[in-house]
Amino acid sequence: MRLRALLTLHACVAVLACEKKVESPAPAPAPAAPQAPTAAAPSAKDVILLGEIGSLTGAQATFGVSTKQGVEMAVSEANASGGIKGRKVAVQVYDDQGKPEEAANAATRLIAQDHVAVILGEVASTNSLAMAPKAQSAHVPMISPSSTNPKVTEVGDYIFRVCFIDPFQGFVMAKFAHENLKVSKAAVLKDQKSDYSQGLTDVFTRKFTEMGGTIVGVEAYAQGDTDFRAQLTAIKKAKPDAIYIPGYYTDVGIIARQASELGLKATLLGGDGWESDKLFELGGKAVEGSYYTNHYSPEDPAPQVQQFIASYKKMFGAVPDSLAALGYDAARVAMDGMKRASEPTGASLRDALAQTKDFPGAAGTISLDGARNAVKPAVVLQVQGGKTKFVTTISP
Amino acid sequence: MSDVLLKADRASIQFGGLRALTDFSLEIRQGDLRGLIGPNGAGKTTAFNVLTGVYRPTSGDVYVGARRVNGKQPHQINRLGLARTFQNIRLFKALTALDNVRVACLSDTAPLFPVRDAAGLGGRVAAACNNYYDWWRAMLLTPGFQREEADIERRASELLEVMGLSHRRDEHARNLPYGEQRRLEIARALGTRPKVLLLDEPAAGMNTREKAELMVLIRQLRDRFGLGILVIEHDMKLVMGICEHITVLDHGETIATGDPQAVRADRKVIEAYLGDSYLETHPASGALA
Amino acid sequence: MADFVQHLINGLAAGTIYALVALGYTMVYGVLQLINFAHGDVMMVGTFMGYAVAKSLKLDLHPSLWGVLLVFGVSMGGCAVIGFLIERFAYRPLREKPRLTALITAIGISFLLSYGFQLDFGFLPGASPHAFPEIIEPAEWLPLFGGEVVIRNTQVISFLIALLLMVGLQYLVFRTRFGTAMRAVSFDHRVAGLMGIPTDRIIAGTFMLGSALAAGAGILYAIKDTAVQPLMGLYVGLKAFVAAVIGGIGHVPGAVAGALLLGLVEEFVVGYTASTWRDAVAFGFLIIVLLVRPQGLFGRMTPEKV
Amino acid sequence: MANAGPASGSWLKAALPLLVAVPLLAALQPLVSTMPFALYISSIVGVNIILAVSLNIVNGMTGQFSIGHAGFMAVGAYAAGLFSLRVKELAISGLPPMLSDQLLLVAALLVGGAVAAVFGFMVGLPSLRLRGDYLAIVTLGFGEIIRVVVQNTDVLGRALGLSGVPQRSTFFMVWLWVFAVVLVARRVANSSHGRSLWAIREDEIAAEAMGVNTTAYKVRAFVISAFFAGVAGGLFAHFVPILNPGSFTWVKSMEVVVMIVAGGLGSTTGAVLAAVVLTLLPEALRTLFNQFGVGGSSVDQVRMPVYGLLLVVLMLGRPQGLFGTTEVWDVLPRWMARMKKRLA
Repeated sequence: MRLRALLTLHACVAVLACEKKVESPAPAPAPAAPQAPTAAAPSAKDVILLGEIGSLTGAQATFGVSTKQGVEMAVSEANASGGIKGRKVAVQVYDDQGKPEEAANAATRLIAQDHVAVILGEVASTNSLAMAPKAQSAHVPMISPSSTNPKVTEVGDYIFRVCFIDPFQGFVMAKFAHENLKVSKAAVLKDQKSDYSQGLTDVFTRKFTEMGGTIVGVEAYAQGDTDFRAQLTAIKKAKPDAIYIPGYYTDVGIIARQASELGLKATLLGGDGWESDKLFELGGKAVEGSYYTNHYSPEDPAPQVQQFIASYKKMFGAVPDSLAALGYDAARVAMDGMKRASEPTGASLRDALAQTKDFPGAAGTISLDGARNAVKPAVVLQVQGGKTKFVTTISP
Repeated sequence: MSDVLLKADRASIQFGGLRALTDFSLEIRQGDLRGLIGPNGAGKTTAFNVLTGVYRPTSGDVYVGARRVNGKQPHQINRLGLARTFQNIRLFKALTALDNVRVACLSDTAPLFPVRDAAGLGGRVAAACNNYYDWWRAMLLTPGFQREEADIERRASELLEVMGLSHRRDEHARNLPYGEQRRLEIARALGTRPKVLLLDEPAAGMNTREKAELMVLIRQLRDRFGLGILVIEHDMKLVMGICEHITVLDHGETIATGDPQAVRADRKVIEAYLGDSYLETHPASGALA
Repeated sequence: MADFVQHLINGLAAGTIYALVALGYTMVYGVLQLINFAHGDVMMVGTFMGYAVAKSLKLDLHPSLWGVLLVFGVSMGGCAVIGFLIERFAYRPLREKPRLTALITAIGISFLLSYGFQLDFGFLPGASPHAFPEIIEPAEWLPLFGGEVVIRNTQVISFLIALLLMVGLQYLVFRTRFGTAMRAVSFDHRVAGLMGIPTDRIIAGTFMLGSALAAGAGILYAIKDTAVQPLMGLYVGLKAFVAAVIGGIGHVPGAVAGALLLGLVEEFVVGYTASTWRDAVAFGFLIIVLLVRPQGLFGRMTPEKV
Repeated sequence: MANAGPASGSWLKAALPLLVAVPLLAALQPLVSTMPFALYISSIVGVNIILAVSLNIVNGMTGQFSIGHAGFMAVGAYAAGLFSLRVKELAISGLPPMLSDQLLLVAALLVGGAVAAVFGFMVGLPSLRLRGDYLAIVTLGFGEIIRVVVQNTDVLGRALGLSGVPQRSTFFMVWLWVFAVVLVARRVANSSHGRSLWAIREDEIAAEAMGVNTTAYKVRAFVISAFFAGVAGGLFAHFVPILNPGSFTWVKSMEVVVMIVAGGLGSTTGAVLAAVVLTLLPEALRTLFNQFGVGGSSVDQVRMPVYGLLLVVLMLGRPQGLFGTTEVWDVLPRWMARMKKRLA
């Protein structure tokens, strides 16, 4: 029997081997990652390949899809204007189903199998953190369009991002609430299941108290819950002027309804997770008059923004949300770096990207600081009549 | 006069209001071959279940050897030397005949630590270690373990041979003919090294020839393994044939005990079996079987 | 004080929904000793049916009693059919097989429904939640503490409906011939069959009844929490099952009591202690109950036949 | 099958499989490690095999039904991960770094397994005393509770996840454990002790009457299963850069259940094959779809519903799964014979 057990083992290994053959288009296996940048691979000769990873399935699929469309548009524009140094640009997209291990897997694929020059993604910080070490150790630059957790770019010098980070976003809302809205007592309702929500909560509570406000209560829920009355009742007892809900639109809408149902008069505040038309469907009248911080506003008069919106409408027949804008920016920053770099891959691309300064992005002007984070203003939007209205811009 | 191996002392059990067994008493010594009879629903199998610990008696006591076993787990009672077969055959159908017996043959192997009191924490831990110790040896397939397994297999095949099932060794229990399944159950029961063997209608569904063989076989088992045997049986002929002593149950009550002749002559027994009308028509009774 | 009362009301409201779902679990378990894992997902399907009807009738814009009745009618009827189909084609063939096979099938169906409905192909709703139209004009009833505490008409209505259904069920089980048959089947469906009871029909009936109940519960749930999404069945289903076990599975009033209890416990744990532990409450409660009183608060242990 | 060896046992017989396996894996190691993607896939496959085979000890052989295997995987993953984080900087003196890393990894895996085993005991004891289907619910609940605990504990990285665990896992290590779990499963199954597990699955009351302490055996099987789930988690933690509660939901548990049901409850090799196929198939399809330009994501979308359907169809059509309780080598010869006949 033991011999046979061995045979099956053989079988498994065999399966793996041929599986590998099927999958890898490259004739020679890629050299062991660290030293040699993957530019050596033939597939990158005629065309420059960008890799993108996002969650195209699951509850927050809209994020992944918007980002993908933004990237696609940037690429097609680049090709229309003659590509980069005469070379066409293509993008290889993988779905990670919102799972970190799948994100890591996809990153490995893009590096080892598709030999991409740069990796774009992910939206969720957890998944970006799963990808980053792979990119770092393979010396493939990675640009996250919208992972706002500080840890992401701390992984290494090959990891960049084109969005602001949680501390800034939390600070912005705290500042806005305290100065513009004159809020003195705020409560927080955070999403226990999301790192993003945790991060914003920590920063907001800290900043808000520093500014002299008081946090009268922090309650938590878990993504996918539909009954928030217990938490809201507890919050109501604390009588806050405003409730900060750094969650995703899927929950926020329902929360808003139940809040108004329980007779909570406090203003609702949120972060970029609110960004989706679904918010208005789910929240209805209840979200009217709420504020949330975001990366950009379609109403921003800046030319590059309006031009972006126009062509996006032409291509996808919809007004782009901020994730589309960030995806667009990430791709363009990457290609801009390639234009400036001697070799559009590896270390030279990394250095070029690090130089990025005052790049006119759709979601604000991007300058990357020493920590490879974008330094850029955030906008505050208000929900009015079933759509968002630009209120103000707050700079670092 | 050898000492008592199994003793029921006025054991009774109730389900809700129903008194399934009332003041059931009996003693089994080495070499005894006793019968437990009674019409359907008389509580024979219930009596077995009380003896083997499937049910806990609501009053009265059951002793195996000198130990009082009320409320002990069936597997504990079995380890004390009491094995049984089932009226509705309960073999491990997907296992081979041999494996059915192997499971039974698996006695508690030499422990890693000697456990004096299993009550104390130390005892518990040691016991746990012993349990897993068996499995570690199984996983590592230590030579000692290999030997044990070999012995177990040898014993199992011997028992199969005794019960005339050697030719079925590697067949799945479910594929055996009815009679052989009954015999396999006995083989399995013997695997646990019992002192007392409880047979629940061992001859059910057998033809007269098989029954005759079985009678002989049961006697042989008793002598060969030095057992005390208690048999539930419907077939008067068989019971009267092999049992030196018979207990008769009706509606959970013991209505008669004694040697076959006495029981055969007992009015209550005849009533129970044939209804009292029989007596009026045959005043000269004692013509049972 | 006000918030305490408010919590009480919220807890009861939540418990009411659990109760309606738990009833279905308990009934099916009663007759088949099968945990109908798919029960919660049948509820979800029913809710989406109601959603479709309400949408197409634009009930949120011009609500009408008939419309509401239609919503309930369609979803409950539809689910009765689904329940029948599931029983007929998935469970009945396995009735004589080991219980495990039926359990696995149930889990399979649950998976198929809850994840099938997340596909965004064609008519399927997709993963993200939808706002459920306000088919009953939400209004506040009897404001206490000067409007501090809010009791919604919807909450009261669903509470009454739940009680009504429970009493009806109790009557059905203990006063009608169908109920007698049900109990006979639950005792031993083979013997019941021999006694000339149309076992299959009784079991099918039980499933349809349970599924219809679930659908009703689903609609009330959607009205209460204002949204429908494909995974709603999974969570509510599990909670309801826990409630049924706590109350003693197979025991009708027990299920309701367990459900209300669970609803309140969850509410107060979240309201007065760390809300971050919410999801652990139900199952922690379950494990404790299993440790202390495995047969549930009202259930009885039945000795296995030998 | 080796029901019992020759009368005189020998250590050779005990050690033989390892003597064959270790060199084999050592030989493959350098080959695979040059192909990062193959390495990743083989690791995932390996982990899934370990999960499937270990779960099969409880659900297949003993006939209980646990659907919270991911919970134990999570416990193992976090325990092992934390351990490795603590000893990250350490190195065993007098050993080449590579070797000392691997030894530390083994230590971490054992820690993960042990902790998971303890949890297995705590969850198993109450529910295994009760009727089968309670276990299903309790294990399911256990998974949920683990998730909540992780989200509330800073040391475990909360919702963001635990990152920075040294990525020490190697092809050799993963498949050595795969090999170990298969070997253990087979040896236990064939020993008289293992036969008692089958006996419990077949007829609990009869098993009791034959002196089998059914509760103890069930718990024991459960603990061992949990141990290997923990090891699998530990390995997972050492090749996935970040540990996140989202990786250990009950969906993961269900994947494993599907594997063993498809492979045949009770068949170790069946579990192995099913694990391999069900892990590689989506990957292969995704690659295929991507090459034909169809959105590979649709594969992942339909995966779950298809699993559900698979369970139902299997139960209705072929409840014994691919191999029932038999092993490949019991089936293959017969099957080949039939093929021959058909061809002739």
